[in-house]
Amino acid sequence: MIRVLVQTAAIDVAAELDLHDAGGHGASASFIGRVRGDDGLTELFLDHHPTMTGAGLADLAHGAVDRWQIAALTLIHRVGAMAPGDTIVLVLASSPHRAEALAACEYLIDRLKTDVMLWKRETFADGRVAWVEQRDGDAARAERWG
Amino acid sequence: MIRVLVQTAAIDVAAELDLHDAGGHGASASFIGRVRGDDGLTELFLDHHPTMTGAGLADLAHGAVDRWQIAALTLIHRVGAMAPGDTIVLVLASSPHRAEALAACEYLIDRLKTDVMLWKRETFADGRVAWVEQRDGDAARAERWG
Amino acid sequence: MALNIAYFAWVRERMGVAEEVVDVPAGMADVAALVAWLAARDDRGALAFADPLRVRAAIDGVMASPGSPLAGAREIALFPPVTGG
Amino acid sequence: MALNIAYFAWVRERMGVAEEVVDVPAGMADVAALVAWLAARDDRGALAFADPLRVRAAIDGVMASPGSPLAGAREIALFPPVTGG
Repeated sequence: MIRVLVQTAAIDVAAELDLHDAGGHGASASFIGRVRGDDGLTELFLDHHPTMTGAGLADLAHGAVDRWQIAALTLIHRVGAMAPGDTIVLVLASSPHRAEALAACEYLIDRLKTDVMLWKRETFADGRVAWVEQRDGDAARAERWG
Repeated sequence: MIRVLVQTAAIDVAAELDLHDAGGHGASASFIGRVRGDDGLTELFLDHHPTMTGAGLADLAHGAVDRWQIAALTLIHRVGAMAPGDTIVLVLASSPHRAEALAACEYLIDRLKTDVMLWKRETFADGRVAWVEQRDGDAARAERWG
Repeated sequence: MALNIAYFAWVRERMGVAEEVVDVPAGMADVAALVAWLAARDDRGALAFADPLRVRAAIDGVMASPGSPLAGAREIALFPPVTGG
Repeated sequence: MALNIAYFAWVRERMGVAEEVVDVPAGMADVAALVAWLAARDDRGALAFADPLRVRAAIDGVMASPGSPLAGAREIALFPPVTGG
């Protein structure tokens, strides 16, 4: 089962874990990314493309299922305005084999940073607003997957 | 916060996620390993050493915290008799940085297979009972970490 | 020649609109020409496209390059390098 | 010389006990000598230690090798290679 969502609503991690039916698989790896309140950040806004963002996530999900033996995959990205502590992204990957679940999870989270149509804007307590620049490290991590 | 447990009781994943205080960290990686009912397996029994098993887990946890920037780490291993679908092991690793959380989680689950005093015995529906032999693949995966 | 253009992130903010239909000179060949034309059109375009190297494009949902032809395009998206996930 | 020995996994099953205090000949030097002595002692020892290469040992909670000395040991654990996690 592949479940891919782009949503402005909060991500309900517990409900998604249940839906993923984690209990039925040998190994489940997960990754949760949250908004960090570093440097007085008060809001993170994620801009997205109405069709390309979802299509990009679906491509990544299918790419992971092609590469590894995956029993279930959940990939949910929140967009719009978020506060520190909010979950931005949730990846759940299950497989009969632990190495496959872990690799798929890491692959997806690395690829998300470079391959999906999303743009971050940060607002700080002092009123500063800035769009995030692409980091070289993200591109390098994604390239490891060839 | 480092939380290490060896227990015969069922692992309550939801309660451990809450305790881990996942909401407070930028990135949380997790791994859940469960008993697989392959080939008609009806029981998995894990033998352990009363002091060395826990000490080995604690060493691994502290090793991960030394290597990576970890805000919280949970490492729980169940021992004794388990049924298919039961959670054997839970790893939760949180960090401000996603790569650190993922690496710590993968390191711990790889090391668990080779460095901790645990022995698996499998019982099958046809009455067969067998102690699991060490697999070369596990040792190779653990060695990658040098 | 009428083109539907959508802007994202700081390109959208600098252009002041999320989407617009623009009438470009007939025969405009490719994405690079469109970006140069938008930069020369007015102040908001000059601000958004001051550095064409920082702009990416997609045509009808497929990533494009500066040399991608505009002929037959239904929608052109212009945006900065992605920073998501 | 009295030694406290603990067995685990199939070594425990073959020995039929989880722990025992055994009186070994004075001057027994190392883990390898102990394993050989247990293998020669009786049928259950012969079964458990038929292949010494498949046996691992720990002395007082620290992994040992065949050549590790027994002198001063409080507890010797004997077990197969681990297969856990």
